[in-house]
Amino acid sequence: MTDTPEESLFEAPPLAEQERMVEAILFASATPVTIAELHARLPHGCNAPAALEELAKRYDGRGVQVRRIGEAWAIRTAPDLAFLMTRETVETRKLSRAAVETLAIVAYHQPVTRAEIEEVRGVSVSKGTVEQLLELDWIKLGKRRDTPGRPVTFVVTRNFLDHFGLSSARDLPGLKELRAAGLLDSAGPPDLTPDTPEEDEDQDDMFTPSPAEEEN
Amino acid sequence: MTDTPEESLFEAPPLAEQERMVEAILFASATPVTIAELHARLPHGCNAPAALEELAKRYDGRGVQVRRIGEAWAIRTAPDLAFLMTRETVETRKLSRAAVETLAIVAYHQPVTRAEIEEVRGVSVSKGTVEQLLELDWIKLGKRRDTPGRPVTFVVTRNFLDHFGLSSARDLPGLKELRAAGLLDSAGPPDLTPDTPEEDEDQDDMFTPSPAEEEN
Amino acid sequence: MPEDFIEGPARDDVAEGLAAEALIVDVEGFEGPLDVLLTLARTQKVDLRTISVLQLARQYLRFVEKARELRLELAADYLVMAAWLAFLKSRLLLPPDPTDEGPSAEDLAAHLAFQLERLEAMRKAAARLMALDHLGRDVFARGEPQGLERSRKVVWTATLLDLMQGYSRLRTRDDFRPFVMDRKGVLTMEEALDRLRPLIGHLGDWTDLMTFLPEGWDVDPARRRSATASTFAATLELAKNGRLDLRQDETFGPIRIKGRP
Repeated sequence: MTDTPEESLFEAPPLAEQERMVEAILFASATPVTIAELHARLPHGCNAPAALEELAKRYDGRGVQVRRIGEAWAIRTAPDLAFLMTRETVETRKLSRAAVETLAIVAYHQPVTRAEIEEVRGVSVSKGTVEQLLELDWIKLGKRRDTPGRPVTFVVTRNFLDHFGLSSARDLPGLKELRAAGLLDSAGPPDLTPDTPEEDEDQDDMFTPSPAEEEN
Repeated sequence: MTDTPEESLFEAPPLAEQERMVEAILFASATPVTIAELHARLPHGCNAPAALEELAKRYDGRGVQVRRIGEAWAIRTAPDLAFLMTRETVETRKLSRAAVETLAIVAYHQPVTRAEIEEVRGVSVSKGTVEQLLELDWIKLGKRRDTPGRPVTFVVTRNFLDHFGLSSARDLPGLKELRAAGLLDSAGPPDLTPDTPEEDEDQDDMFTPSPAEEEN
Repeated sequence: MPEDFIEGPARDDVAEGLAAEALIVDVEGFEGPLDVLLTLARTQKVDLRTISVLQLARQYLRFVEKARELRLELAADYLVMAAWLAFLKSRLLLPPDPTDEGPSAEDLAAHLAFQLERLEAMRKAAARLMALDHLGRDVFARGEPQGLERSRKVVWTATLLDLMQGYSRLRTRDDFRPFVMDRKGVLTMEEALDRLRPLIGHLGDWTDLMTFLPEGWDVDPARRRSATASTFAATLELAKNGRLDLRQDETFGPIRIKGRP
C-alpha cells in the first residue's frame, strides 16, 4: 500500500492523455459532442475544456479542425480542402426562397414568432416551409412568448450551427452591422399599418439580444 | 511565359499540404481508402505513400492512428482508448424461476440428467435455461450416466459454490432444515409427508459425496 | 390607367416600363406585396433609406391596375396593400390635418421604407448565410463514425435463499396438487348401470343386490363401498325407469331386486 492508494485510484490522467482521449472521442463521432458528454465518457476528474483547447491548438492548420459548435465540439475537414471531397457530397434538397428567408429571419431575430417572421417577409409563412426547416433540424421551438396568446417562438438549433460551421449564433455573417443599422430592432409602426395591433405588441421582444445563442 | 509554365501548373503541392489533404480524405471517407483512390483524388503529382507515412508519424501516440487495413488506409481509434467508445451499462437481473429451480435441482441432486430434472420440475427444461446456467459457469457437464443412452449429467461448479458462499454442495440445507427455517410453508397434514417414499430413496443418493466437488 | 394618379413628371422610362411588364407577367413569382414593393423600389435606383414612398405607392397602384387589366388574379393581400398605399398616398399629398390623432403620413412612409430595408437586409443575410461553408458540401464530418457502443452487460443474480426457496417450492408442490379422484378404486354409476342392464332381464326371482358387485370388488373395503353405492344407485335409476323392483324386508336387511318382464 502506498501513501495515497485511494487518491491515486481516482486521479485524473495527465492533460496530454486527456487530450488523446478527447481526440479519440471527437474523431469517433460524426455529430458534435458536448462538454457534458465528454465528461461523462472521460475518466473521473478530467478537464474537457482544457483538453479541447490543447487539441484545437494542435489541429490548427491541419487537414481537419477542432471546431466549437455552440456548447459542443466536433472535428471537421478544413473548408479549403472542400475540392477534394466532391465524392462525399450528399446532394441536399434545394431550399425554396421562402425557406431560406425564413431560416435567415429565425437565425438573425431569434427567438421569433411566426407572426414576426410574416411581418418581416410581408407574407404569410406556409406550414410546409416551417416544417421543412424543423425537419432539417435547423430550427426548433423555443420558449413561448409572454404576450397574449403565448405564441411559440422559433430558434436555430445546434445542427444549424454545425451545418453552417458557426460556433454560435453570434457568428452569423453581418450580424453586428445589421444590429448597428437598427435592422434587427423592432421599429414597429405606431398604429395605422396593415399589421394588426397584437403583432406590434410582440415586436417589442422580438429583437432583444437572443437568448438562443446561449442556449445552443 | 516563364520557363516552365506547363509544369508549374501541375506542380504538386508541398508534402505538408499533401499530408493535410490525405488527412482530410481519410477522415471524411466512410471506408478505408486505397493508395490508388488517394492518387485519384489528390492533385496531380502527389505522392500519397509519402504523405501517408508523414501523417502516420504525426498520429503516432495520439488518440487516433493512421492504420493500414488490407490494401487501404483509415484513421482509427488508438486501441488503448477503445474503452472510451463503449458505455457499458450493467444491469442486474434476477434469475428466472425456471433457472433457479433447475439450478436448485442440480445442486441438490447432482449428478443429475436432464430427464431427472424434468421429472422433478414436472415440466420440460428449456435449452436456454441450461445454456444460461452453463454460461454463468454455475453448472457444468458431469460424467455420463451408466444407463441406456448414456445421458450426460449436470453438476454444480466451484464458481457456483463461491457465488452462493458454500464450501461444498453438502452444505446445502436439507428439507428438514428448510422447513425449520420456515422456507417450506407447507403446513400439510402431518401424515402426508411431502416426500414420497421413492423420492426419499433418491435422496440418499442425492447427498452422497458429490463428484463435482472433487472435480472442481 | 387613371391619369389622375400621376403627379409630377412621370418616370415612365423604357426600363421601368419593361420592369413593370416583367412584374406583371411574373406576378405569381412574387412573395407577397412587400416583395413587389421591394422590387419596384429597386427601380428607383436609390438607397432604400431615401426612397420616395409616394412614387413607390404610385408604382404599386399602377402594378395592381395592370394586373387587373390583364385579368390576373391578385391575392387579397395585394389588394389590401393597394388600398393602404392609396390611403397613404392621399395622406402624403394632402396637408396634414392638425386634429388627426395617430401617426403622421411621414411616420407611416418611414415605416414602410424600414420594412423594405429590413426585408432587403434579411435577403442579403440569407444569401450570406447560404454562402457559408455547408457541412456535407464544403466541410465534412467523420465519414466512418464509430458511435458510442452501448454495451449492455446483464449480470444475473440469485441468492442462496432463492435457490432454497426454489427447491422448497418443487418439493412441496405435491402437497398442493389439485385433488384428483383415484379412479382405480371407484366404480362409477355408469359402469354399474352398464353392468346391470343386460343382467336384469334374466332375473326371475328376488336376488340380493350384493351379488351384482363386479368380480374382485368385494374384497377391498374401499372398493366394495364404492361398488355397493354405485350399484345401489344404478338399481334406483333402473327402478325409476320401471325396469326392476326393489325390496328390503327389514332395516339394514339385504336389498333385493327383481327384473320386470
